[in-house]
Amino acid sequence: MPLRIAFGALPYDMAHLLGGAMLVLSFALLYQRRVTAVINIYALQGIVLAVAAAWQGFIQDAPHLYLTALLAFVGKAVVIPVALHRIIRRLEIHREIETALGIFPSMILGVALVVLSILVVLPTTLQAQAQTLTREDLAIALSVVLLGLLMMITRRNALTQVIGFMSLENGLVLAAIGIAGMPLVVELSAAFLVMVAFIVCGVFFFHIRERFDSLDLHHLDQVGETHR
Amino acid sequence: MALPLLAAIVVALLGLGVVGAVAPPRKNLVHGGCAGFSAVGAVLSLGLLLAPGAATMSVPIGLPGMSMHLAVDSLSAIFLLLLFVTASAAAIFALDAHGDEETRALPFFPVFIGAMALSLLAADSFSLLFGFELMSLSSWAMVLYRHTEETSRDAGLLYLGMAAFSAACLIPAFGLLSTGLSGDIDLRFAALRALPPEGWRAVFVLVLVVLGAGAKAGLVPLHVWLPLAHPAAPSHVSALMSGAMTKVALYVIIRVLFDLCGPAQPLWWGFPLLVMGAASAVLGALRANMESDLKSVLAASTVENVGFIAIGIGLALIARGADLSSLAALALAGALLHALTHGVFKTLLFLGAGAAQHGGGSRVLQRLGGLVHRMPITTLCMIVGCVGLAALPPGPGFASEWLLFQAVLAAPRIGGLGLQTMMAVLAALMALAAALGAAAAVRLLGVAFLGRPRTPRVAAAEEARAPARWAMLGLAGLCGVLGLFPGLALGLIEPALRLLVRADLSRQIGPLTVQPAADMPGYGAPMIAALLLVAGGAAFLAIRRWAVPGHRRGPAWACGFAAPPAWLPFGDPVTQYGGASFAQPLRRALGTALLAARERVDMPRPGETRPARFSVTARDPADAFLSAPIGWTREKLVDIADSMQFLTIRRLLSVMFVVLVLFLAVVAGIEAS
Amino acid sequence: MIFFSALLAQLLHVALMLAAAPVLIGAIRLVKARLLGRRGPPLLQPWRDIFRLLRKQPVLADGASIVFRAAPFVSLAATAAAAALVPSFALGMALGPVSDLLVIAGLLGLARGATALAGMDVGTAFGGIGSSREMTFSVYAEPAFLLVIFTLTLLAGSTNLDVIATLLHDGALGLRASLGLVLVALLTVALAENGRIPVDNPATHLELTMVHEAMVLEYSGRDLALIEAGTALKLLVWLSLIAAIFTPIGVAPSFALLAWPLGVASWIVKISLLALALAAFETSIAKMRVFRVPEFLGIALLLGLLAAVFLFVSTGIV
Amino acid sequence: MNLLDLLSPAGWPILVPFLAAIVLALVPSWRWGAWINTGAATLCFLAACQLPWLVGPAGKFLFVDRLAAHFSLLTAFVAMTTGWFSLTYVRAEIAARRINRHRLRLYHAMFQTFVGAMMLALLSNNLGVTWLAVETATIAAVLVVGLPRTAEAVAASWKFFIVCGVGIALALFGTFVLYLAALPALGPGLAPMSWSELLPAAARCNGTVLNLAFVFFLVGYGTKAGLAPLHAWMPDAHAEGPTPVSAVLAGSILNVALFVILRLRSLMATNEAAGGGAIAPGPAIMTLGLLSLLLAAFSLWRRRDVKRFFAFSTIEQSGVAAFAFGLGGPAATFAGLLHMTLHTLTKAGIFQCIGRAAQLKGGQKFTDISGLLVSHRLLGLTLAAGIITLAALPPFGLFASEFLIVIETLRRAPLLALPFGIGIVVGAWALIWRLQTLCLGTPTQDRGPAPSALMLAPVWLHLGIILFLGLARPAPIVAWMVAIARSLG
Repeated sequence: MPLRIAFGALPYDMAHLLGGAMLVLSFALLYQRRVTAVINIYALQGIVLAVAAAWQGFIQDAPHLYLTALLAFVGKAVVIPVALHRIIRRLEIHREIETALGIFPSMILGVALVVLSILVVLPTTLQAQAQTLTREDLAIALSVVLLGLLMMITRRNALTQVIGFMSLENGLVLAAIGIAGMPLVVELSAAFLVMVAFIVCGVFFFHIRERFDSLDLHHLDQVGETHR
Repeated sequence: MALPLLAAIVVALLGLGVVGAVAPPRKNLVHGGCAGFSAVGAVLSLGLLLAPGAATMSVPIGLPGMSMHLAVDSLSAIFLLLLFVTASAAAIFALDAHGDEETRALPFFPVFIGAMALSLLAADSFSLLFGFELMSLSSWAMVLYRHTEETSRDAGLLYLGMAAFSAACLIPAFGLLSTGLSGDIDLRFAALRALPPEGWRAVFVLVLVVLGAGAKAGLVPLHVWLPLAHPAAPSHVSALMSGAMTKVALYVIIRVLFDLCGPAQPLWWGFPLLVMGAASAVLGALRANMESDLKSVLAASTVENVGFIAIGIGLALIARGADLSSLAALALAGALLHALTHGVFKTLLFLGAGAAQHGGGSRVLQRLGGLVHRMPITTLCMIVGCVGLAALPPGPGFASEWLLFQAVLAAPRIGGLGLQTMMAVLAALMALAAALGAAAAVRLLGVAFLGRPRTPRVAAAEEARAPARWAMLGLAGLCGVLGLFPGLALGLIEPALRLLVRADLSRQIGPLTVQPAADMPGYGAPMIAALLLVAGGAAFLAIRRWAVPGHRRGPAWACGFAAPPAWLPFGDPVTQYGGASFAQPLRRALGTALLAARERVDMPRPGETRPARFSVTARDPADAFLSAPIGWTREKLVDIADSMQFLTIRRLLSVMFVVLVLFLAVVAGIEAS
Repeated sequence: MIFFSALLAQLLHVALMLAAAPVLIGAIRLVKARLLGRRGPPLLQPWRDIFRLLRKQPVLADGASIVFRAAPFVSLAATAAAAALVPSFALGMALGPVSDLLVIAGLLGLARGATALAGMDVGTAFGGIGSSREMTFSVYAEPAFLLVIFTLTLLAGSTNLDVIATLLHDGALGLRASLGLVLVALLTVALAENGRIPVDNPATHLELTMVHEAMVLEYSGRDLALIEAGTALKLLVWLSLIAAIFTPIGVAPSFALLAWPLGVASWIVKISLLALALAAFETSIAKMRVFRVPEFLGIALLLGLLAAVFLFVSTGIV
Repeated sequence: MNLLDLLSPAGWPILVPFLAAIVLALVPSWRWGAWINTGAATLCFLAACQLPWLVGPAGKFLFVDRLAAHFSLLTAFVAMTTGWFSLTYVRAEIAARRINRHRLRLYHAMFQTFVGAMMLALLSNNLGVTWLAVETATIAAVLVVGLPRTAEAVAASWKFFIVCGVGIALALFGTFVLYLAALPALGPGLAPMSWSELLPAAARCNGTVLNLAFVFFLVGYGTKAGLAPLHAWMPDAHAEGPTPVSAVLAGSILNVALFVILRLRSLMATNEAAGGGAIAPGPAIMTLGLLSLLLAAFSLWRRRDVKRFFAFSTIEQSGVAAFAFGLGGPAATFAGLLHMTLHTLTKAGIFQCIGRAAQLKGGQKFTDISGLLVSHRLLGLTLAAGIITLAALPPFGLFASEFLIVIETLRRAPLLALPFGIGIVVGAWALIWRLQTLCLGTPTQDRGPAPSALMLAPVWLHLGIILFLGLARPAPIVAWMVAIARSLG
């Protein structure tokens, strides 16, 4: 059974802090203009997520969350960032990020989204008999999800869009680990990671340099395909 | 007993459709079967009319959890009779059908008849609409029998679009009728009757039924498809489409407005039909004078006649709302009688047009002429039909229009200066339409069947063969009976009037006279016919007795034109009046205003060798004010819908994002409130 | 007894109509000639013409069909039937119960239709012109005529001419403004229907201006006799109609045999006066262009409508 | 979680395709592969045939209620006929050198994976597993759609992947929230994620949290169901992929998504009725349904590509079904269910016809295909019958379902009948227009093999079933569907 957690108690404060860090990092992702910096911040977010998962595993006494933490750390803090850096080098992608919406407006929009998340989540979960921690955690997770989605639609570079998607996924994992007693977290997060990996592969395979839609398919011809 | 047999006939007809689809097509089997089954059906429905009574049955198919309910009463029996009589004539005519193209219509013809019978037999809304839509679908397939021609395809598309529109109006109309019921859906008419609609629900039912069934019947302004689609089908099918199918739509109007909606509906219910009917009558008749295609003329005149029937229905609704059941009966009797007679003579005319098309090789008025010499029987039948078209006494159409006029003339009794003035205008419009109809009939006969042949093909036309001839002669005889003894037909209609408006007309209807009221002199068709016969006979005998016998032949007076060249043995065919020239005075006076008709003459300058050309363009007002805006609006909406496609991934995600945020905001809003 | 007197009146009426029709034409021609300062043909000249024509073999045009040959009979028969229904000197004749105004209009329409078809049958331009114009004029005339019927029906409660005439004769309806309007409308319609000036010129010899004459241009011999008789009869029908409705003085009930002579005399006087008026009107006015005719008849239509509205306003049935 | 459930008879329809996928990944010969594929699909259907008799208490892993059995049976049936269709289709594609024979291995394996994943999504008792299965199906479909390796196909599959990826992410978030909502009622553990536990406990769930979950489910699975305005990926994916997959895609993947939405709807509705605080789910579903219907109906008019055209018609019909589900009540749910079932069968048949026609004429643009009725009577007739069905004209069954939906609309939300009617008419008109251009007129030149009667037999089977269901409704089937509708409320 989970511990009783309340304000001022260390477990709560710690979890709260880690969630807040995730949110701040999401804003940082939204704020950054340089691709490499974005990747690094994403890696940082992955590390924070791993720590949060581990901490939740500790306070909920749920050992499978350690596995989630490990998965998050290896996948999101190490493998994917490294892969992305390589892609940048290989494909000679522009280092500057092209935005569809200016940085400042997107920050304002981001703040609005956070407010919306809080307005939606906190009242709806009022009577859920859920712990305050879960509710706060869910609000933060929803913010991270929405910010990730915002990043996907306000950035024009494919790579930043991918990172937006992955940060969205971080929000999902954050939500999952925050809900006490949630089963299947490992399986689901692992499955989702597969999807993320597919997308990263796709970016690499299709030589997507600028936008998601700008697939470079010339090399497909060389495979020896008869083209219609 | 009759009802199960009728149901069996429907099933048998649908089965014949399958036979028709089997290759190689068994043409005579299908058409013969149609004729036979229809004849049996006609006898059965006649029996039902002579010994009135209601019967119901249910068949365990149809909507899930509900059976298909069938019933027949004196109203549906009238229309069944009309349907089966015209269908058997059309089927007999089609025994003589030629060519591969006609066989394309083969599987659909029996289905068409069966579907019409089904919608007439239906006793629940689903069965009715099932039959109605099946009817549209099967006739659509036949409209497309020459689908390699683009005009034919366009007509088919417009036709089915309108059919879809009808369905989209009628299904909600029946839905509204059944919404008053609590609990499970009960679509049976008996249940609908028990709870007639009131208030706005009733208004919507009225609007939807008038639009939905009116579109199928070809009421202005929803008639645009009719002069295109009816002529496009093979002639025996056009005959049924004009003769029977439009009547099925009118049957739906009568069934819903008089029967299912109950008697407690307000007076103004009749006005929409009245206005649409008057517009249809005038516009249809005018168009019948302008069309250049034999079958289009007939189709346009169908619009006119449907208008007359709608006027009768509307007037009956008004009278019923004013509690004048005898007046309502008069108007409805006129409408039903006109439906019957128009069904018969229009079928005859279309069959005749088909024979002319086959014999003369064209159905364009300007390429026919002088068929009377080579096709005397067809011409005779056409003349009989045209007497009906022109509503001249003692022809078939006169009695019904006379009844309608009587109803209009009696309607001012209802009171209210507005209504009275409206009736006066209505009477004038009806007279205008009737006179236009007469002009159209003369034009049709005069240009296509009289005069000199305009092409060598027409000059060598062949008379229709035996089965077709018999079909036409039979219908012509029926026209004669309907014209001479309208009282008999009204006797068949009378039980329906008792059912619908609870009025007893039996004292006003006799075999010899038809009276607008029991103690008033009326129209004695046999008497008039006898009078004509006596006068004509006397003249004939006088001539035989006193005048010189025999005659001589000589060339017609051509006002000093040069003699035609030798290779034109019948004279230059274009020096006679054609369809466009006949209509010219009307086109100039009424056509420019109502149909936006424009004449253009391309006269070469002296010395140029090209021929002078004269062209006429016309546009139906419904085209300009209804179809065009609809098309335009649709294009705009399609533009909008199209802009939602081919989005980039980012845009697509933005849409998702917006939807998500909107939903979340709604949830937040709900929680906050 | 009543029936037999009604039958007798009917027979006498038909005979009278048939005999008088050509005389009427002769009278109009005579008056017109006199008004123009000519001596003019004798009164019975139309009858002579008819007999002369009956003795002549017709020359049929090459393309003429059975329709062409049958049309004169149909046309004459329809007109004669109409003539039998319109009362002249007596009311309540044998055919009174079926003398419906709509039927009369229909019968005249039948006659018109038959002639128009005959005009198209030969296949010449003139026949076509005539038929086309004749049918066109009828399109404008019919609504006006129907409004006249409408007003009369409102007054009498029936479309039966016999009933209407009886009511008017009995003075049950009194004098009304509507009736005046109706009279003008009816006169206009009658002019158009009979092809009189200003709508058509019965005496024209220029094909392009012909309407009715163009239609029957190809007729000759005994066929022409029938046509001429029919035309004359039609004029008489219209004049009798006007007389029966608007001047109901002196008309005898059919059962009162003794009043018949007075009825006949008053009828002759009425028709003569109408013929005189017609002749005077025709000599004082010119034929109008074909495309002006719609306006001319449109006025009749409006008058008819006005009459109906007046009636609604004036009577208590509002 | 007990994976051994899969070995029980109810698990066979899931197991068969997955095993077949593994086998197919190993078999190098494409001819063998095609046969194995067909056989496995048939076997899967046979295994699914027993599902109606397995309805009963839920296992830990699988949950076979009537709804799931119905959808599975339908999916398996379409998969089977599509498998038959695929057999000859790939042969022709290989002959026309449109597809690389080495890729067929991937194609067949992914075909079966796709089918298996869908069956798993339908039969699983666990929301998480359902989600997982949908994700697997998505990935499998993406791989197959991109298979022709044309620029358009790859672009379409990429778009498909990204958009559905985001959609599925949102669905996952919804799953978490749903768990949270059910937590107070069922306590921690697997129970709050099991359909079989959730549905009876609906009234005790936290309604307000359910609302939140519902939003994410609707947007997430709504994307997969092709509901407007989340639909734009769908026409591309349907148009560019190999036709057998289009057929299965069109017929089934959207059903799976609608299935989940439907389950959640009844959860919400129960909770709302019990005063648990949930909002009525109907209006939102109806809005999306109506929007899809209208947008798709108008979009139909400008399409030049046949498959894309029918993809839009799928969106339209999906909208109609969603609209009916949104209306609520047993009658509307029944109508929606009937509509969806019949539409799935129709659309699969139509795509098979179109696949044949495209092979025959060497292109899938409307300008390539014309006059089928003249040149290939059988194919033309079959296609015409299919399109007439789709336009909801009698005698086929869709007329009955749309009829019922309209009637129910008037009883429950009369004002919505107007836009609904407009959408239906505009859509049906466009369908008929295209029917005329495809089947009538002057035939275009043939550039490929004509289908034999045997090849069209699966389509007839579909049409026969639709006709049968449209006219004579056998009492057991009606009772079966009524029971489903009742259980859904």
